[in-house]
Amino acid sequence: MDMIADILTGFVAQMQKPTLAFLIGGMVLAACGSKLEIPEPVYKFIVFLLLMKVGLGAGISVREANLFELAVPAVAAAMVGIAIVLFGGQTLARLRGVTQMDAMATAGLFGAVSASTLAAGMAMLDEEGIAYEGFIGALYPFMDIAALVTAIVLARLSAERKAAAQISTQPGGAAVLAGGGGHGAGNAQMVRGILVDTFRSAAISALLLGLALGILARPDSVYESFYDILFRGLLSILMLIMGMEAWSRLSELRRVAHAYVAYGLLAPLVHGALGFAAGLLVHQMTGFSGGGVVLLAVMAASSSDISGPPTLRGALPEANPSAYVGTSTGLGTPVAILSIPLWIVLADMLIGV
Amino acid sequence: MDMIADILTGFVAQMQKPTLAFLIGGMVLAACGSKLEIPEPVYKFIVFLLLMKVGLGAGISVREANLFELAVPAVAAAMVGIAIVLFGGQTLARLRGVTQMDAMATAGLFGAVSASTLAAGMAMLDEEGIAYEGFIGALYPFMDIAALVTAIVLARLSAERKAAAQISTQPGGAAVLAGGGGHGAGNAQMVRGILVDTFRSAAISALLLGLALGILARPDSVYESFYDILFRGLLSILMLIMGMEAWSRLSELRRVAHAYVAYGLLAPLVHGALGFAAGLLVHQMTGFSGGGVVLLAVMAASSSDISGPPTLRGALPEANPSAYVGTSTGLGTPVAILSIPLWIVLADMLIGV
Amino acid sequence: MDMIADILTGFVAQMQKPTLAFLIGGMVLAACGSKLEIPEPVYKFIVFLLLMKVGLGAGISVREANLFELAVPAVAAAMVGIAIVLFGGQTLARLRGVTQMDAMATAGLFGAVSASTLAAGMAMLDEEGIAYEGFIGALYPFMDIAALVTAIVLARLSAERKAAAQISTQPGGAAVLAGGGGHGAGNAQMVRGILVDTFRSAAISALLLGLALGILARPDSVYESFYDILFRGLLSILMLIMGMEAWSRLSELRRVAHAYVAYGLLAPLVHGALGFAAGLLVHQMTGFSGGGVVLLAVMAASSSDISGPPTLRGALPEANPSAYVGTSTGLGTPVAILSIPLWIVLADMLIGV
Amino acid sequence: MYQATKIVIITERTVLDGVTRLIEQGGATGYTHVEAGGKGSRGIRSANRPGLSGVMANVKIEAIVRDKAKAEAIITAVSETYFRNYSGIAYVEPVEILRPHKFDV
Amino acid sequence: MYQATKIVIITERTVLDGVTRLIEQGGATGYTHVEAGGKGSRGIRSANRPGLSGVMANVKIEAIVRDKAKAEAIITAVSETYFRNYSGIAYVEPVEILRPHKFDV
Amino acid sequence: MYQATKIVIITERTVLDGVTRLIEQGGATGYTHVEAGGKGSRGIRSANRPGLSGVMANVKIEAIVRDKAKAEAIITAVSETYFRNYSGIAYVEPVEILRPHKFDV
Ligand SMILES: Nc1ncnc2c1ncn2[C@@H]1O[C@H](COP(=O)(O)O)[C@@H](O)[C@H]1O
Ligand SMILES: Nc1ncnc2c1ncn2[C@@H]1O[C@H](COP(=O)(O)O)[C@@H](O)[C@H]1O
Ligand SMILES: Nc1ncnc2c1ncn2[C@@H]1O[C@H](COP(=O)(O)O)[C@@H](O)[C@H]1O
Ligand code: NA
Ligand code: NA
Ligand code: NA
Repeated sequence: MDMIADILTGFVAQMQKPTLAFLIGGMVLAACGSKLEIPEPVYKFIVFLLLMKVGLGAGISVREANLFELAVPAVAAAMVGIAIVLFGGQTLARLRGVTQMDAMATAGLFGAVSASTLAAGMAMLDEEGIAYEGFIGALYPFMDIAALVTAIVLARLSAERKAAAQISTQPGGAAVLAGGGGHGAGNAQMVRGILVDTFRSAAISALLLGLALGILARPDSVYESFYDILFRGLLSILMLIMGMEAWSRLSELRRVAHAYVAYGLLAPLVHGALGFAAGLLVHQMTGFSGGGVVLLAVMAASSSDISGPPTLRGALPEANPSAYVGTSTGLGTPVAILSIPLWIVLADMLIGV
Repeated sequence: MDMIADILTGFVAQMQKPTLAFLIGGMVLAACGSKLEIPEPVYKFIVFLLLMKVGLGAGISVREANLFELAVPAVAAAMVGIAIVLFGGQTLARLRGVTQMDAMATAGLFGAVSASTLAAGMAMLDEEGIAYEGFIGALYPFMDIAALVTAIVLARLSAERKAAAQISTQPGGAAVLAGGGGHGAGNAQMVRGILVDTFRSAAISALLLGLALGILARPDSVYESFYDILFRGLLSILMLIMGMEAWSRLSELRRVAHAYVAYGLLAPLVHGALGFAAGLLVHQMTGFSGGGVVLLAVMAASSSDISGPPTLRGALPEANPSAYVGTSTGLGTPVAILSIPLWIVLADMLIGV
Repeated sequence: MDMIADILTGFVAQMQKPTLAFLIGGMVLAACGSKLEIPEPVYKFIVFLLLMKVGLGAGISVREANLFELAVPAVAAAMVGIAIVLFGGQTLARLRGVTQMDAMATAGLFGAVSASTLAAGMAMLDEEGIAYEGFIGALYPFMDIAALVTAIVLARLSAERKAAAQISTQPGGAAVLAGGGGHGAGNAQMVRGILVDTFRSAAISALLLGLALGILARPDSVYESFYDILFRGLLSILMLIMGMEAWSRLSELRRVAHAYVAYGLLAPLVHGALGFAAGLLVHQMTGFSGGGVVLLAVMAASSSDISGPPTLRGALPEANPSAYVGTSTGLGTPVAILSIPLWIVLADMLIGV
Repeated sequence: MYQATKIVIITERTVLDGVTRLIEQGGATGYTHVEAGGKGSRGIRSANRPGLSGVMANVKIEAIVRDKAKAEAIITAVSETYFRNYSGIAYVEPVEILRPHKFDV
Repeated sequence: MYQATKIVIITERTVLDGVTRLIEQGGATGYTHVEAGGKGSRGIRSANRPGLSGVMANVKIEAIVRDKAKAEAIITAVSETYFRNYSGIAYVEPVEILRPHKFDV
Repeated sequence: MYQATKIVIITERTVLDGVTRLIEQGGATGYTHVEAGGKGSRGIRSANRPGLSGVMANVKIEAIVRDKAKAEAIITAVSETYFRNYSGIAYVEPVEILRPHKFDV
């Protein structure tokens, strides 16, 4: 009982923290039909600045980190990304009204990572004065890319299997693949194509740029005097946008199966728990901090909102974007952000932060 | 004589203050035909940040304010907004070449409030080190909404009276109402529709969001480390934009009656005096600060530049936007901003600041 | 040998400095095909803020500067601008595949000044703690305008001479001048038209606005608390954009003569040396600082990237923009930025900084 | 290829929602709109610098309907509802489409 | 003035590159595109608020070709390649051009 | 419905003012323009990423005139004045309008 009371008290106090309050504020605005708009170029720029801040910060820390302390959580992050996709693809595809293709696309998006949610997690740890490894941002691409590649490869393979089955039964049929072209030219080449696309996406390339500059150049002064200073304020605006966006995407879900609503509400919690468990393991092995465990859970709970959707739209054109974008942006992201305090309280209780 | 000299000296010194200097700089640039442009998305974002700063600041202060100290100036603000519309509608509609509809739309815009002008007033008081009530921003919606609703309701009622008169004299005529539809369905419903529209407008909803977050959440740290810090700099850019905009809207006035020029030049001073007087009254009743009196005058003198025009365009389609937008943006706003020092000097002389 | 080693060591260390590292990062991103984009409105706003910072800073300093110390480098800057155009027009026009018109347009762009490159120079001097005259930004328009006007006048005159020759040999031919119109109406008027166009261009008018406000108003507090603070961070983003832009413009050069590649690579160094020499002269005459000499070299080495191209496109429509924009943005600008450390090392060796 | 009619309406951005409602009520299966600037009897309007309030921006709206009579009914309705108080023009063009079912209600 | 045919394709912005490749392969000498919003069978899409990811934005692509058969071949190819999985419409219009050589490959 | 002619000009954004001046001089009562990207003989131009200087952006300008001869005169004038040195295309299309007085000077 005490534990639940503790969690509840902590939770309520967290809702007043700027990060969550701005998210909720955005949802309320959209629900009231407000005409407030943050222009798209401004939104893109804010996301870019946050990604650079996360990347630069991680890069600067990586310089001093030792390889083992880095490699273990990186492997764990990739594993969690893959596990989410395997598990999500299985569960979701079994539910009524969900095609195999749509299930994999949705699971891919939920396995991938949202930079905004991760940034919100960092800001909330900072507010609480909880320490975490500086290099945490460097784990982002491992989980993100692993999840997207797994989802796309599995979806394409199953589509090819289905097409092959149809060809053998319906003589004369042709397996036409829209758009991308050449997906049949060998799995290695397919994986290579997906990897190239993912690395070129706006979010991953901004993060990797920040990482590279942090490691190779000496951006410490501009990082501290600009990126880090603007971080909290820009994040508050981003939370507002995500709240408005979530509300307006919810309506997309009316046109798809109910299964998506259940998945969008529960998956962030299940995935977060998986990430949390992986974090505890890493904590045992390398002394990974409590804050680090929280952020691994936050990454796992989050679903990609910027780079994931266009990557999936290009690679899995048969999947319905209303289903996966609606589930992820409309439900997954707000649930993931609102559950950040949960992981903080949990980590505090289990290993202290 | 001494008093006039004092006012003049104060005035000249004020022109060198960044806020006014950037406004004048913008007008000079536009007059010289400069191709400098601040992109629209950037402009919208700056306005949003200023509104949030005003709203958050007010919300944080409201938490500690007592109800009476808040309610008295709020009622005064609403009264001033209504008085400006009643008086302005009367005066302007009598002048040559001004229709009843255009008169009400223009008076509505001048009764409403400009966030930029209010922010300029705050910045100038800050520069002078003059204190004002933190909750002042919370008065904005009272004056703004009271003025817009009064203007629209009066204009619609008079249009309906006219239409009714025509129908009774010209049998067979039909009173077609463009756009909105259903304005005839009872006044209560009409007022409700206008209120909903006004609350949903970008400016009012950003301000109310800031207010709500300031009151209900704990945004103090992000307010101080971001919104408040960027305030002065962003305001300087906004003043530049308003100066350029004022100059380029002036040309619209060439196509409308001379009466608008007179109104645009004099109304801000008359309205400001009205607001000042109301402020003095509140000062007597609740000990409202001299800075607060100045800001009430500034709000009254200002005319709405962002949310007002589209609200009026939607609710009063028969009114000519060149007339009301030209008068307000081209003349009203620069005059209101340039006269801020006047209220400061006056307040200093009359009640000390 | 020691000198070369010194230069090399200094050079390598400089590449790690944020300014250059972000430029190189941008080029690498574009080369990898990254889809990262900084939206155009954001880019325009960043350039505006940098120009205001340079202008305001110069204006504030000009207030205290004495006329002689200001006039000598201003004359030198204008002379350097003119010399670059005369020399460049001669050299380039002689090379294979380069028309007289294209040569003058390209030389005009390289004679003109890039605000971003100048800002990068200032940031790098700041990083090194090297002092320079605060009014340096005021020299920008002298070099920039002198170069553009010289290039356009010479190109127009030579085009008219050619047209006149054709008319006298081909009776019946008509000298049609596209667009601008009235170029034949006397050289004085032509120069006046070009000057007006240049002063109205976005970059020059933002810089002059900053200068005027710095001299006439009292923007010191907003300069320090906003423009100056954001300077370094915004510059880092601008360098990223310029790097991406440079790479993507390089491809334009494939369609024009090889001569442009040679010019784009070498001209910044030759022009920088010319500016450096002029700076040394000014140093002898007025005690101009070592940092000032460096910045004169940087301005000379730079080529205009914002206002120059549209001005030239309007005034010299016959010139091929792929040639001059490609050469300047694709090669000239990155070479000029990357060679900034060279001038710092040189100045340190020759006169101490 | 099948005959169809394209309706084009250029008007103030503030009435975009109202106009598209009329288009849908008129039986079109969809519509497309782009931001526009322009000049007409009521002066210059701009998509890029619509003034601080956005009241001076234009939008160009297009809809394809199979039936020409329907097209005329829609632009007549738009004209009557909006063009007395809002600036704007409307016209129709013949087009040929590939997949007629896309445009049948 | 010379007869020619204008192809118009309105589809998801994410496939702009693929569609223009088909247009060029089909023998057009160029194309023009503008950002667009709209509504069709797959719901509202917007150029201004395409959602955080941009997946919900439209683009309108036009290309002029001299030969009507070529035009039909291009929009048929675009339809077959994209319109099963991506939302979009395509149509052609007759136009008259001034400088025919601009549109000959 | 009344017959009229729509002129379309796609060219460099830098000459928008000059082209619209020719359109007005040619007797059109108005015009509409939208930002555009595209590709032609002079390479790719983009409305969104026109390069730092904006020199590489396109604009699409439309004007409706009642008289076809007038339309041809306008695009001939635009072609002759600009298309030697600036990239661009121009064409005309037949349209039907509702309120003919809007298009009479
Ligand atoms: N003749 C025309 N050709 C093309 N567009 C026009 C024409 N006349 C008006 N327009 C467009 O319609 C808008 C409103 O026109 P108006 O109602 O005449 O002010 C203008 O801003 C233009 O965008
Ligand atoms: N009848 C129509 N008229 C004009 N544009 C349409 C029409 N139907 C669809 N569109 C456009 O094509 C896009 C895709 O349509 P759809 O594939 O039906 O979702 C829509 O977003 C609209 O921009
Ligand atoms: N065949 C075409 N169809 C449609 N638009 C074209 C075509 N050719 C050229 N354009 C447009 O006209 C612009 C200039 O063309 P150009 O002068 O050939 O470089 C291009 O950027 C395109 O936007
Ligand atoms: Na995840
Ligand atoms: Na007012
Ligand atoms: Na130069």
